[in-house]
Amino acid sequence: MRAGVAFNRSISPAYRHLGLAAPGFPPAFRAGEFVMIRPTGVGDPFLPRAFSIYRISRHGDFPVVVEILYKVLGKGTQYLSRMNVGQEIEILGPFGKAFSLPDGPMQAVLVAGGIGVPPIAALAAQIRNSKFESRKLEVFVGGKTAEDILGLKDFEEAGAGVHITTEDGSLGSRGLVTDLLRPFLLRPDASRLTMYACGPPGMLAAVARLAEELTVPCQVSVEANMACGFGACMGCAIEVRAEGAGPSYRLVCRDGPVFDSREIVWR
Amino acid sequence: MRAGVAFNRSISPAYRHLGLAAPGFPPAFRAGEFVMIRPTGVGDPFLPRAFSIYRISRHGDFPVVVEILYKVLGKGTQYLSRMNVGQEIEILGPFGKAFSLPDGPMQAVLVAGGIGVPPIAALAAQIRNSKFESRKLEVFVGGKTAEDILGLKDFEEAGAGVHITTEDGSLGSRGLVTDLLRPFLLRPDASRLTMYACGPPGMLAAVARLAEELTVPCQVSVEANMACGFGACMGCAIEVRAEGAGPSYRLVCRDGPVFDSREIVWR
Amino acid sequence: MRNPVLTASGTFGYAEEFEPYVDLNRLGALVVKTITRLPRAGNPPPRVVETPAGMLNAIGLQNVGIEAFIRDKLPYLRRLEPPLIVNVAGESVEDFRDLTKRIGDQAGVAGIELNISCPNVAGGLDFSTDPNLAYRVVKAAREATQLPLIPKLSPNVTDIAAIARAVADAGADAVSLINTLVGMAVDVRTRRPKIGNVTGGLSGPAIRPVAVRMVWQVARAVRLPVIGMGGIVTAEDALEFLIAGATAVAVGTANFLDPTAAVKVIEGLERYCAANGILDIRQVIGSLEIPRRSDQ
Amino acid sequence: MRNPVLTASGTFGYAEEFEPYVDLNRLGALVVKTITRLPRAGNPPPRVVETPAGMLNAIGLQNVGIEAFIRDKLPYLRRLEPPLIVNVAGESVEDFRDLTKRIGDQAGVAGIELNISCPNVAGGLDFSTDPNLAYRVVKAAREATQLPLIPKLSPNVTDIAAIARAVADAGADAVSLINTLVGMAVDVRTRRPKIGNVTGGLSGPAIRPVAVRMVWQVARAVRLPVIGMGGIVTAEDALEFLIAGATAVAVGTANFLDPTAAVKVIEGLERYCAANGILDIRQVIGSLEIPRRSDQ
Ligand SMILES: Cc1cc2nc3c(=O)[nH]c(=O)nc-3n(C[C@H](O)[C@H](O)[C@H](O)COP(=O)(O)OP(=O)(O)OC[C@H]3O[C@@H](n4cnc5c(N)ncnc54)[C@H](O)[C@@H]3O)c2cc1C
Ligand SMILES: Cc1cc2nc3c(=O)[nH]c(=O)nc-3n(C[C@H](O)[C@H](O)[C@H](O)COP(=O)(O)OP(=O)(O)OC[C@H]3O[C@@H](n4cnc5c(N)ncnc54)[C@H](O)[C@@H]3O)c2cc1C
Ligand SMILES: Cc1cc2nc3c(=O)[nH]c(=O)nc-3n(C[C@H](O)[C@H](O)[C@H](O)COP(=O)(O)O)c2cc1C
Ligand SMILES: Cc1cc2nc3c(=O)[nH]c(=O)nc-3n(C[C@H](O)[C@H](O)[C@H](O)COP(=O)(O)O)c2cc1C
Ligand code: FES
Ligand code: FES
Repeated sequence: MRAGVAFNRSISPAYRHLGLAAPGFPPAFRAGEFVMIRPTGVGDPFLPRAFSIYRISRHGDFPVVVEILYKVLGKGTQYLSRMNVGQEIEILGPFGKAFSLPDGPMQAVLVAGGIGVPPIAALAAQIRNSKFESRKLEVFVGGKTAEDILGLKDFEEAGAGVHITTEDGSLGSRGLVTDLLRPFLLRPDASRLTMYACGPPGMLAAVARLAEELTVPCQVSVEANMACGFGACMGCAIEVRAEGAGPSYRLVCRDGPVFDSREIVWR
Repeated sequence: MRAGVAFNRSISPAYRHLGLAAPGFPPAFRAGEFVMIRPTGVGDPFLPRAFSIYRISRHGDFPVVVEILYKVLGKGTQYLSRMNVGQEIEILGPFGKAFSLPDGPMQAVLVAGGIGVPPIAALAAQIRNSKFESRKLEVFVGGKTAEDILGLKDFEEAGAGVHITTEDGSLGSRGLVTDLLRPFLLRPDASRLTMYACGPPGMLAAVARLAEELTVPCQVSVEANMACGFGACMGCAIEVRAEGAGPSYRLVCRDGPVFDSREIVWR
Repeated sequence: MRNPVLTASGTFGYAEEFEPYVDLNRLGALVVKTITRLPRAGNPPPRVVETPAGMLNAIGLQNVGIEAFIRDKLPYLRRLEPPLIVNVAGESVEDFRDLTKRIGDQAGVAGIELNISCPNVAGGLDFSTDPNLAYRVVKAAREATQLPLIPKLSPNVTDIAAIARAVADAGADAVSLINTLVGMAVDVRTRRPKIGNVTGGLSGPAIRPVAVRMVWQVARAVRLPVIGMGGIVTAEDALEFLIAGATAVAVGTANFLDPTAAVKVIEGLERYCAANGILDIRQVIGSLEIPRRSDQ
Repeated sequence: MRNPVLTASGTFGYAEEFEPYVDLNRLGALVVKTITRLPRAGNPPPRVVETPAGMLNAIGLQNVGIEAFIRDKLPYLRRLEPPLIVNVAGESVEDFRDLTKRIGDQAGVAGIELNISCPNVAGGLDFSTDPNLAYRVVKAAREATQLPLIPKLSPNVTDIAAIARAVADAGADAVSLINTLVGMAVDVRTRRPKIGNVTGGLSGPAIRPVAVRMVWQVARAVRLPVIGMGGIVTAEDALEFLIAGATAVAVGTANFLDPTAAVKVIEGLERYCAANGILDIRQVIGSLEIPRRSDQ
């Protein structure tokens, strides 16, 4: 569907916040769902790129603005970074399986690394806005440097306890998220927690190992190269544990991007 | 060379006027020379497009602004039409063999059809600005409708007699440029005139026939598909008259785009 | 067929994935993802990667296998209006024969596309790169069914017309082409192939010139209808194939960019006909005009 | 060679066209436009047309012929520092032998590229699509010169490794690949081919995945150095070829977009080496790492 750029602003040297006015887009979403975005026509980049929905809002005259946070890396995000207000773009979605929340009180531990923040920030907001007042929220955010730490305002607004690590120590404590996460999880009631994580593959694998070791239920949102986003190309396979000979795959776009961390074969 | 869009404005429903600030570009040019323009990087369109230099000016803070007039048709010109002020683009040139003027007084008959106007308008300005005060100028401009008639102001400023035809009669007389050109050329001193023409192939062929019939010297600026613009690809061949067996070709970008009309094999 | 626009196998799932986005009944025919005898898990990731104006894929024919297809997918597909063309791939001549027989016996199957050219499974390519093997596969399938048989040809060959003639001789009712070109891309940071399977199949607009050329060659070499595909995104792209001699076209990779791509092609063809006073799109087929030159 | 970046034949004219824009002495080697025995006028226009991320060309080997080349072009080329590789094409085995002999006897020629794969002249393709013919051409040329001989291979074949082995057996010193893929495009307004010659050669980034794959296959099939080309625009593109096994690369179509493209590739390779602690770019050659999977 054709959408127009409502805003596209820098939020740190490498990260940007894009709002796409998409009148026909469903105004509600669940954290973990994503959209596919590409130039109109046959463009360059050729394939659409997946972006987690960060927020859907009203903005000025636009009833439905789909918001994403993105890091300027390669072709697709460089293209996005050059878009001006009013220019047009194609957006499809929402796609994917969202994070699932228990139907009751809970104690959630959110873990986000780098550009894994958007769905986790959306999840924090979703938990805060739910009818269960007693839900508790701790957030662990990690990144290379202070500039890679996004979403702090969102987490505060959600009333979460926030734990920050950066690899260079420029914000929070120096190290990896798991350095703070492990001591936090070493508690008798660990199995009553639920972890939700999104971030780079290395971080997710470490979090999944920790979850397994300490038997904390853990949902992870993973990435894969995607061509379509809606189950048509079978390109976004991820290996999952299965009995029987030979590997078994599931589709990140349709069966995920959120999986139980124990399902995945981590490499 | 990297250039920035200084302005990019609509001058009629289908035509636009683009100014490219290109500091290192040679500030002088001769009418008939052209530039090659393309997106930065590996873009879409992939190949550069040729555009006649309409003018080179100072504009605001920019010492050298290369100006072109273009008609929004396919990929390349649609791309151009979406460029905003300040955005970057690649420009190479100037290329090609310009119109040649006699070194003395002259009576020039300029013929332009549709998007053939830019080099002809440049030529009119060049003739006006030359040291020979006695140079005389008649211009025949044709197009499908009134909207396709460009450059009238330029021709007036050059002190030219202007003769307009449109196919639908919405401006000037109804018909083709050659309908007015033929009676004009039917004069005893015709061979003392020099014709300069640029426009669609059909028009050029008709003008060339007329020139041959009435033995009026005639220079035409022709088009061809181009990949490079500077003689490297040998893609822009045009068939020329030659003795001997088999066809003979010249390169529009290097040997042209301006040719003596008698050189070309018109089809 | 109400119009000459099909979906290319492997790019339209089993159609149901597209139901939320598009009126499936507007399509000329449905061609579904390749089915094999046994279920296949597919290749290790990464399976897809973008390339200039195209993509590489090495899905590895992931599919549920023929029995699950007949049980779980066919009932849905049968209910749709467009003719259903089932695409099958075997690992041997006998495999192709058995698959053809099994699928040909099902109600609601209008035709069988023989994928003798999948580049992403060991041996998959060979059937379509050798005229003799191609002949044997099609011949065996021919003896197993009365349904229209449509071998799908590989572009990774020296002489596509020779392969087309071989399958025509073997009794094919039509041919479809092109499958993907074998390609490869390298991640210069990790120095690893960007595709788990090392090589993959190149598709998308990048390959359209190769596809149009091969369709033109095949349409002149055999009397069979040709289903042309390779890089079709717009009606204009489809027209290139039809003018070059294709009787129908299939939309592939473009479905990923826009699930309504095939329907947009259909609408664009209708507009082209209306604008050019063409009463039946079939008048366009093979209408390529090659200017003669006195001097050539 | 001071660096592994060459210019692809037919995309760099006779070098002099580029002098205004680029310091020619920075190039690894110069490969000039194909020369034939007699002058050739070339094909009727249109000769080039844009395609998605690429272009089609059918220049038809327009050139001044070998004698005029030796007389008018060679003196200039000889004065340049980079080694000069002259590209020749014949219409017969004997032609190739004679051309090789004549050009090999000239001072200032460092190597000869045998264009056995030009798709745009009648018969031009055949030498490179048949291993036997390819063998005979190279063998005949081999007997005519001591200079390095570099046959240029066509991608329009079923088995590129077989052709590479044939020319290796015949005594080639290196191979270069790929030449263009045969393609076609149709103007749907006029219903005519967009190229005067009907079909043309597809080049540019669109074909890079095919080129990288073939270079990888050939580098594993023969012990000869491989000069890789096809769609190289940036240093990253060049690195894909080097990592896949190319000893050197050539920049082709990109020269048309930017006459400094080859020099930019050279500079980019230098930056890549510096950034990754690589002392000699040759360390990159063939460094492709294929992850092993326990389960594959
Ligand atoms: C379900 C899902 C949700 C996602 N959500 C988000 C999101 O919310 N925000 C977001 O920014 N991204 C998100 N991504 C990733 C996104 O889809 C793109 O892969 C990413 O933005 C890079 O795209 P690109 O076109 O800029 O890079 P490409 O050109 O596609 O590059 C391909 C790969 O190379 C890496 N890469 C490219 N250039 C560089 C470089 N210079 N240095 C290091 N690595 C490089 C990229 O990380 C990428 O993985 C998500 C992906 C998935 C699957
Ligand atoms: C020496 C020279 C000077 C030139 N000077 C100028 C100039 O000053 N101004 C200018 O505008 N152009 C000029 N041109 C033409 C220009 O280079 C482009 O060919 C033209 O702008 C169309 O490019 P495009 O990318 O928009 O169309 P493309 O996508 O390249 O289309 C290719 C061809 O199809 C035609 N075409 C495309 N779309 C349509 C359509 N919808 N309807 C009808 N025809 C269509 C175009 O005319 C073009 O010839 C010049 C060309 C040459 C060789
Ligand atoms: C992701 C993907 C999966 C494909 N799977 C199949 C398949 O299972 N069977 C088949 O015959 N062709 C398959 N193809 C090939 C397409 O049907 C088509 O022949 C090819 O992609 C060229 O068309 P396109 O450029 O429009 O995609 C696949 C193509 C892609 C891109
Ligand atoms: C316009 C043009 C002309 C070419 N002429 C020749 C030629 O004369 N001889 C030759 O061996 N290859 C010729 N080639 C092929 C190139 O050398 C190269 O093999 C091919 O274009 C792939 O590389 P690229 O994608 O970087 O252009 C030509 C290519 C183009 C685009
Ligand atoms: S991205 Fe296409 S199936 Fe998941
Ligand atoms: S455009 Fe390349 S030689 Fe003229």
